[in-house]
Amino acid sequence: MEPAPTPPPSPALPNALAHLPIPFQAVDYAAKGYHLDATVNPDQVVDVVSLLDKEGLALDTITGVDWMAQGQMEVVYDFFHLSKALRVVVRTRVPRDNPEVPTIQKVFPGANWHERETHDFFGIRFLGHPNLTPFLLPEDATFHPLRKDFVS
Amino acid sequence: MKNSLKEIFTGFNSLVTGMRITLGEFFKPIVTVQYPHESLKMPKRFRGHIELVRDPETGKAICFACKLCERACPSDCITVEGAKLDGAKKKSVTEYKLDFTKCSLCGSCVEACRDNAIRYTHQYNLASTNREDFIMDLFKRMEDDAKANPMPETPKPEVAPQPPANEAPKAEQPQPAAPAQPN
Amino acid sequence: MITKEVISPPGAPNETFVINLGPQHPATHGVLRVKIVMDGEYVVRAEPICGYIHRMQEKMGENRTYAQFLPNTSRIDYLSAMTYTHGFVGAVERAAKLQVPPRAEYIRVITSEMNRISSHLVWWGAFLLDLGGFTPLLYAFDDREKILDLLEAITGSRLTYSYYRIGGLYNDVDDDFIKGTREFIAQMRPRLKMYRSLVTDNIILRKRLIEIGPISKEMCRKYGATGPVIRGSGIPYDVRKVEPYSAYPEFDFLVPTCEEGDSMARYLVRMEEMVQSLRIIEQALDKLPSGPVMAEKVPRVLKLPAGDYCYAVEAARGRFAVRIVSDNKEIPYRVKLRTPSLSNLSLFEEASAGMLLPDALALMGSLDLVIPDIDR
Amino acid sequence: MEAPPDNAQLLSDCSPYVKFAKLDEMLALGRANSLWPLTFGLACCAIEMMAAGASRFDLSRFGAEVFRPSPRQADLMIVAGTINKKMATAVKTLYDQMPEPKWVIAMGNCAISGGPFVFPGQYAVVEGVEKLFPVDVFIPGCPPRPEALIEGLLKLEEKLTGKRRWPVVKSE
Repeated sequence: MEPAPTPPPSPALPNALAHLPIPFQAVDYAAKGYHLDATVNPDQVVDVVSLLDKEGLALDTITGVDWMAQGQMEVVYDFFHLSKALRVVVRTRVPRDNPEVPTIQKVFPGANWHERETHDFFGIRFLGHPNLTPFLLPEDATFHPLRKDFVS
Repeated sequence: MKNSLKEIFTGFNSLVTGMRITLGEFFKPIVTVQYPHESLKMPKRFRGHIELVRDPETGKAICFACKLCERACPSDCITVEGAKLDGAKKKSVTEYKLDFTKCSLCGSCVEACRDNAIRYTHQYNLASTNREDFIMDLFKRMEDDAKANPMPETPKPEVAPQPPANEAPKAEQPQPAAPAQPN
Repeated sequence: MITKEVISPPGAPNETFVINLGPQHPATHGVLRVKIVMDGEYVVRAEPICGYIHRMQEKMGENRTYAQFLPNTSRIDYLSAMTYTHGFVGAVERAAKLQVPPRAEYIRVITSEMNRISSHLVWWGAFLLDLGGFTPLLYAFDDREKILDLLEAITGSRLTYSYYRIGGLYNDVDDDFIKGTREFIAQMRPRLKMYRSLVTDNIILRKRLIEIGPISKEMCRKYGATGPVIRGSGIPYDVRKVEPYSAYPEFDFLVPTCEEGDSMARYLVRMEEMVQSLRIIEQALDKLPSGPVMAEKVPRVLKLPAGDYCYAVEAARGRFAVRIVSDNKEIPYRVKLRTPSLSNLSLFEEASAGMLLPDALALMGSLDLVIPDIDR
Repeated sequence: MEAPPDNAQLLSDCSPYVKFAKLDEMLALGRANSLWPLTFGLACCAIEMMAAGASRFDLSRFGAEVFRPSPRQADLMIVAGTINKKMATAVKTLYDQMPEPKWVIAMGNCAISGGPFVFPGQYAVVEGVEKLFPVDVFIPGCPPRPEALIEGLLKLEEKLTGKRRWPVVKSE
């Protein structure tokens, strides 16, 4: 087995994805830890993620944040590039009383578990998900522990 | 045909190599520590449960119940109570309970303490048939120790971060120490 | 090679049954449960069921201060506790704009790499135990004890170190540690050669692993698999190179990859990684700067400015990323832990379809799972 | 003809060579020195349990190295790690499946009380394995060192036979 030549560390590329029709904002990597940040509407998520998929990015994780004061739930999608230092964050906000986002499971099959976990913790429903059952919580769990108003 | 002959040869070779290594290990010194007969020496920084430190001059506890450790503890396992004794300027500790069954041995309490009033013990082999044994009254423990030997030895200075130059060049790795005393 | 057609030719009646593996099963390395639909000896569909060791790590992040969360980070993946603590303190330091002294960064690299070796050794022993060989476990744990002794001498604990602090280290290392580490490197190199001739070259192991459980590049990308899994599929992705952090840019090391993508490739990648880790440790010991190990002016009460902050490290199992969302309070608003084992296991359902059951278990072992790392 | 020696005399004469014991005591000694633990690792402590079984600490010196994957063949359950509510039913089933007589060692703070994972309002962790079934020996630590696990086995032997055959190690 020959160790492959390692790729030279490429500089941060704020405009690497500038040709895509996604409202990206460049972020200072040293301060935040990611390069590009985009906030989109929930119904645009699948299209945006498909574009990123074509660019060869890999799915890092999906998570939620409960902004109780604003009455909103935020769904955060993280992506990383396999050879460049390029981290992309896509966010979307949904109303807290009816949190529904389309699933990206068809684009990235790996999203399946991340979406189930986010559903566990926040109760965010991923429309079109084939198996949105409790993942980390017990099979019969109906509570969402990472909601800010959760009491056990 | 040629392939299977080659496989038989490689298989035989693997067998011989394995046997050779096993034989080589056979003549190496034993690595097992015969635990109850001998035991490893814990390194100086070993984190066992905490205990109260006594002032080498007065023989009393250094702790004056400022409760910094209680607040720093992530698992709420420390309860400290203090009272002002007659004629004393500062408070002094009257009760120090450690619920060791919740402790994660993270060391936040020892680092939070500004007066080095608590330190780690080297208790590494605790086991009991009774759970209550590990809800410890450290104040009573210290009092008992005070009765046994009224003046403590000078405490080991191993709490704050220090440059390596100050460190005594003493072997810190656990090594089989002298055989334990048979009961 | 025995294919499915030999045992159940097309047209034969299709009879499937379900077997339940776990949550207590020696091959699942903990409390993973896998529901497997079988057709004879072949896996039709293997669905991992997680959550049997869910420990509320992310919830705990929201009810304690940044410093109080540190001991938790050692317990997410207890086999590479150092790297996980590194990920968390890295995120906090990035947000608080703390400058960590170079000596601390070097010692972090040394201890992280030692931890990586000890983690790979546990994987090596346990993986071969899965495949039916008991002896390697004894060798692996014997060598691992040497690392644990060294780490225990400086941190005070064998497994859950809590050694890094926000802004530096809990304690400086001493000369004994440096001497002991050099001795360990000298001992470990011939041991790795011995491992090679004892196990890696063994024909039984090769027959069990070569061409078993291939994972393609595309599958890795779609599932977000990282670490030795993606490198075993031929993609040289390593956070230490792609998003360099800490003192890693200052060291010369290779990212081992293997094109095949089978279980043997992942095995070889991990074995080579131990060699590279030894190289990094040696260089770091040679260049170890002097100075303090704690940043100046670390506030006692730490409040991060509002916003979200990410930090990724290369743990023994792959990319570990922390996302902290702060709302300018002492307590984080949200702590997200992106763990490598979860992504690595999520491809198991697709990769294991159509395999023989013992081969599927070999594939699972080659993913190197730590279950609390999945469940958190 | 010489009178036959009395029993007491006979016993003391041969005591260096022969040991007499009640059957119960022999059974207890046999049980205590051939414990077959269940292969059952939950979390961090399981690694220390493996380390205790490996070459350096070597549980087989106490006859306890035969880790059985099936609860039907085991008589000792070492609960090494956190039990959460999803796992609790499985743990209880395993315990029920073990044949009598059986013993339980709670290794580590999580198994004793939920350990560092207990906080007000927690939703997932069972606060101590004692809530599920009785425990014989508690070993605190996070995780305990392998010596502590050995000490726990010796404590169990003490509980079974009523006395300790091994020296007591005092940590400084």
